[in-house]
Amino acid sequence: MASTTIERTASDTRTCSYAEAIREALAQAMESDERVFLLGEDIGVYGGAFGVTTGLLERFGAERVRDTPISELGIVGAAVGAALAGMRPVVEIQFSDFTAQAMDQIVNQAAKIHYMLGGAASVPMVLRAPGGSGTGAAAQHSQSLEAWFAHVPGLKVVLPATPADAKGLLLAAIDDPNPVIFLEHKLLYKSSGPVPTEPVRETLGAARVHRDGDDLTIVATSVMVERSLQAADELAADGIHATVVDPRTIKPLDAATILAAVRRTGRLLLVQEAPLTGGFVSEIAALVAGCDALYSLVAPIRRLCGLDVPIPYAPQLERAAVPQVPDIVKAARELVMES
Amino acid sequence: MASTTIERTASDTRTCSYAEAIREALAQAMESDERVFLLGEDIGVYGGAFGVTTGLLERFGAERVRDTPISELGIVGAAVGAALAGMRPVVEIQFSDFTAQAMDQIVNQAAKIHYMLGGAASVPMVLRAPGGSGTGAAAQHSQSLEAWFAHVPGLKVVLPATPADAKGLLLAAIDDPNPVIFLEHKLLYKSSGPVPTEPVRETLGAARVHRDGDDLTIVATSVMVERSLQAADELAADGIHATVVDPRTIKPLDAATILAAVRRTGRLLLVQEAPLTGGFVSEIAALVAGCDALYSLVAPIRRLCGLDVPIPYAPQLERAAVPQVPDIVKAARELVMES
Amino acid sequence: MTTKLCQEPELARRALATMWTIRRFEEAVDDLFARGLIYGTMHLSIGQEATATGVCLALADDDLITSTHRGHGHCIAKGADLERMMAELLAKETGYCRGRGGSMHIADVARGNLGANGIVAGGIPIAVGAGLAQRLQGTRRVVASFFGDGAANEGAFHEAVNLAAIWDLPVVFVCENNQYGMSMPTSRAFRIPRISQRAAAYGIPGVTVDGNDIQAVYDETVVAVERARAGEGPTFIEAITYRWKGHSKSDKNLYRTREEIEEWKSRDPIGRFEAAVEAAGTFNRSEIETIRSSARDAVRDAIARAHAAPDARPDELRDAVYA
Amino acid sequence: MTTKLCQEPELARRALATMWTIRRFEEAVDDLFARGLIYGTMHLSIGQEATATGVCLALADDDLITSTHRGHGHCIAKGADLERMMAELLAKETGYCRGRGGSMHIADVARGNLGANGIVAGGIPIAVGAGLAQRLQGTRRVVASFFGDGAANEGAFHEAVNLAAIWDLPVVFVCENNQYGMSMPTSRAFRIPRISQRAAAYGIPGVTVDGNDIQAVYDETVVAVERARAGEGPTFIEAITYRWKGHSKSDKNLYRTREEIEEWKSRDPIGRFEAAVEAAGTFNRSEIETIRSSARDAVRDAIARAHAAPDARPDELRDAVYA
Ligand SMILES: Cc1ncc(C[n+]2csc(CCOP(=O)(O)OP(=O)(O)O)c2C)c(N)n1
Ligand SMILES: Cc1ncc(C[n+]2csc(CCOP(=O)(O)OP(=O)(O)O)c2C)c(N)n1
Ligand SMILES: [Mg+2]
Ligand SMILES: [Mg+2]
Repeated sequence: MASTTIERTASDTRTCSYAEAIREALAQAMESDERVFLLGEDIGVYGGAFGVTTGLLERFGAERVRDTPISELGIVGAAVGAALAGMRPVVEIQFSDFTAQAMDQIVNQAAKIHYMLGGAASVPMVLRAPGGSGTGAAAQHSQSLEAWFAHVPGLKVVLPATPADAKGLLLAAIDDPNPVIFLEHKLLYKSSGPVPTEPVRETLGAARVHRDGDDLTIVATSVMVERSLQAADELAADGIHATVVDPRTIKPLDAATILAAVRRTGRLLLVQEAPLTGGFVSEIAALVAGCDALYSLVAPIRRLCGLDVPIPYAPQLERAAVPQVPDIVKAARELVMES
Repeated sequence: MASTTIERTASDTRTCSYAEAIREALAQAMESDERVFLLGEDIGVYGGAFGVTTGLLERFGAERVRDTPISELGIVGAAVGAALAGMRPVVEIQFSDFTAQAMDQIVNQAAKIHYMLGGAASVPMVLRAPGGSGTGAAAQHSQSLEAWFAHVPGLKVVLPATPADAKGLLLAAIDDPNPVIFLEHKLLYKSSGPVPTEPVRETLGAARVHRDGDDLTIVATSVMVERSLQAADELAADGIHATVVDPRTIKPLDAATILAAVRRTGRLLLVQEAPLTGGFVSEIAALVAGCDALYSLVAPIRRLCGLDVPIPYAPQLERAAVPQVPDIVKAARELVMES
Repeated sequence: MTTKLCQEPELARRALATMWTIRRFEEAVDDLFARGLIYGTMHLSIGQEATATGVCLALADDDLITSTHRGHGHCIAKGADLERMMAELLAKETGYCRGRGGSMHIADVARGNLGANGIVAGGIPIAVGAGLAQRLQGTRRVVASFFGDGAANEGAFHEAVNLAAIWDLPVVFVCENNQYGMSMPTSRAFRIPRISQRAAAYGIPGVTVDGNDIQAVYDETVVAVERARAGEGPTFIEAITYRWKGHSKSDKNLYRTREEIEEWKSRDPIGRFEAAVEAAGTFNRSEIETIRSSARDAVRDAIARAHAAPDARPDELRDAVYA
Repeated sequence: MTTKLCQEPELARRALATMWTIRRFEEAVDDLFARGLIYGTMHLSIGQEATATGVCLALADDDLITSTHRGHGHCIAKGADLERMMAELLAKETGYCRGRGGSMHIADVARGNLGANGIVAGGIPIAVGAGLAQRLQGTRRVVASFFGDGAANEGAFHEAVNLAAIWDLPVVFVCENNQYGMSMPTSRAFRIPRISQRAAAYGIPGVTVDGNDIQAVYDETVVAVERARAGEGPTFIEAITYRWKGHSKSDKNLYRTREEIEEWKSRDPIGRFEAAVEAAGTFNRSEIETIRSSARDAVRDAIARAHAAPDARPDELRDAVYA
């Protein structure tokens, strides 16, 4: 699988958190490219709602680390205009739920300008926003909205699952000449892992195969990657061996890597936090069912997704609303046992 | 198929256009229920951007047929508040693309309030908006955004394809105690067909099987229903017999009817105008591939969708960007021939 | 002249009891949160009690409000049941939202509170719609919409206030200017000294009051409510106040000084009103003390009963997505 | 005092030529559309030529603009190539957008036009971002953002103007108040007599000018541009004007009277400026006639060349979704 052997320059690594990895990517991008600047609510002295930009104001000043009023549509629009005029803005939206406020600028402007103008202009910008549940923030602060953006031609959509991917994919997103929606996960900010010290870019559109196994393929994104890997460990103890693939970017999507894994394992479990109906993994199911990989299937494709409910506040309900490790284990086991 | 024998009281029909059928539903709902009122841009003396509300101002007055400034977020929010306070607002958004402006009130408010409040309040409102391409209005006025809404728990999503369905489903949507997104199609406004004179409700969540055939199942929505029926006629002349199913509401979705048809025909062609990636028909593919209907498939599931491009202006490009009758014929033929 | 709250025993009692209940309720929430007994996040309005209380005192029982993420005060001032509020924060089945909403979504529709809102400015268009419903239904009810200084820079604010203005709707816009939207001071978020100056952009009256002076808040609300009931349209009230606590649990207060916080604590709206009540001779120290302690007791009771209630039920997780 | 356009031959010529070119271009578009030779929809600015022209005369070549659905005038005034414009409307490969945008999306980035916009108010935040870019890049460029009266009720307007105001960005907000947003008269959409009164809500200067008086538009724009270049921040200019034609092809003009339209035709901005030029003795009748006919000829030529160009290519339909 080409995707696993992503080219990279030799580089030292250090262990740091997902939030730190993002911060480092921002800092390195700002250091090497004057056009890069940040804007968003409370990203300055407050360091952002989740502390991601802590310290950047001191390093880069208030012009390039620009606190804004609470005006998501205006902020994203300002990024679109700045990008059109030669800058490389990186917008932070405090919770991905508030992209709802800015959908016009994201979808009707940023995504379409390059095409609508016949290629005469482009909109190189990144919109960073945390999604997901698990912090008791309830229905308006816990959504996983990647499917909306993946459905919009002209956008790229990134969902980093590890600190290293967060850094490498964010650097690539900032370099990219297109609008990129970069969806972080609140629960991952404190997770840690090895991260290259140098500004090493990852490729947008290359999946990462985290683990190889012949019994089934699990495709998972964002926080579900780590949960799937934990589940895979448990399953392995039972003699069930899973391949675990993280697409990392759902647009562009590395279909080849997913299809190859499905062809090899014959079983597919799709895991996402977003509600089942109309979620992005349905697209993956449709891709598999739409080509000859279908014939490799020895069991129906299993989707394990968030329930079709708004995320509730109560911790026990919130947990039950989205897949947890035992749910993944159970679904995988059933998938393997039934067929 | 239960869905085809929708209960209805005997009723005279008359032939009228899709736009007239919608207007009649609005008028009958307003006549029988004082709580129903309309608000939107230019719905009064102008009659709406597509003439749907022509004449209603004269009949029901400016309080109940309420012209608004250009403030989509405010308008939809006002509908949410009015619904919470006991009214039954029906909002018109001039082009469904402008729901982007109102996403917060649609998704973060209307869709979630009932659940978030533990059932203590509900938001009975309808948002009508025309989608689709084919009028040369280009990328910001031609989108088919139903997948966004179908992915949001708490919303219902209706895509009427015929005048009769437009009327019956709109009446049901207005009666429904939930927020309903009612997506009309610009190209259908002038299409005509028999429509019950009485205010006969159709069921939200029941597909309509327009045609029966054993060789393949075509599932299509909105303007693609008529195109699929035309294609089915051509195919029949060639001896290929298609079942054509229109889900009519994609949320709730009548999966049973679709699955039964797939089990019977063994081949599935999904036709939608929206761009392929992340479109709603992917959900249908995932449903089929996720249950034993998978084993009935004699060929991969074929999706014939809009290209992953913003809708271009030039007529020849615009036409080529979304499925046309010959494309459906070709796809169906290939599907049947290949297997 | 409107009624002097500090001179009317009934109103003075309600005002004091409400403010103390808010204060004690939120202190309890702060404490429960710190002890890990409340989940999620919370936004405390300690220091802002006079605004919620003064506005709601001027409303009739069947008038409506929309509230914000910082909504405990509004909810209590509109007459909510403390036990059901606390049960909601404790994620209990008996909570206002059956544990599904938490602090940011408490509503009490029966008492006219259409809900807190996790979206900054999200409630403003909703208030306008509720006002439109009153007009269409021919009621004389008024809707008060609470929101912060930060909310006044959202597009939702702009569109909604304009709709209420052009349609003369019975809405009172109450901007609680606590001088920060999270870490953003109004001095950087606005190029105008008073947010109430924005009212003129919509052709409606706008006033700025000392939000820590319950009498001032009450007086302006009475005027606004009268206008609204008379069909003369909306009013914009800016109430200058201050939140003593951080924005939410994650706040390190790096954007303001300790001195500033202390300075504002010295303008405690409750202390000021107690002094006025005592000076007016309406209640003496011990009567005031009694009001204070019953507020404390009511909160304690509510906590105890809420704690004893059953937890929200995961098996009913899928209920009530649709009505 | 700023320059008197009607007395300066060079400026008077440019002003007249531009206004006539806009008029003739749009008359041609109207005609081609009626004859079924143009696809889609179009929004004509006939009657509003002085606004686009007056503003752009006050801009430097490398200043930027954002435009609207009613954008032909802005585009021409900023120096666009007529053939490429017309080619776009005719869905030709040689059009500004290779036939992918049509009337609502014409942009001419090389000449500083960042684009028409099919979304009401969609260009305003973009203009603010472009202004921010100038500031960050240390240029002295200014961005003028055109929008209609209707756009001033969108949230995007509110958020964007505030951002420009608090950051002192070099943006000139040009509200072309043609008195209707589609069928909605400003008298019903606003509760204020002058939209420029909204400027005060953001702490920036706001003026209202006769938008059919090119000198007045020019003068106010010169002042605003100077302020912007000096780093003193944005200005709001409301230009009162009128569109002679319907909103778009589907308009039956039911919301206004024939008398009103005729009355406004009598205030033709072009005729007024011609009279001023003649009165000033800058050009005589026949010189004016020459300017007029060269505008007509330029449009005719552009149409002929555009017609001859190759159609947009469906086989390249998937190109340029991504840069
Ligand atoms: C649309 C939206 N943007 C951002 C946030 C995050 N947020 C929550 S409260 C807040 C500050 C609100 O300030 P203000 O309106 O002044 O109210 P205060 O918190 O001061 O009471 C922010 C930025 C949000 N909840 N919703
Ligand atoms: C967000 C949005 N809402 C509605 C429309 C439909 N629409 C197009 S132009 C227009 C009227 C705009 O009025 P104004 O801003 O005054 O500009 P004018 O047409 O008068 O030049 C409307 C309602 C749109 N294109 N975009
Ligand atoms: Mg505040
Ligand atoms: Mg106008």
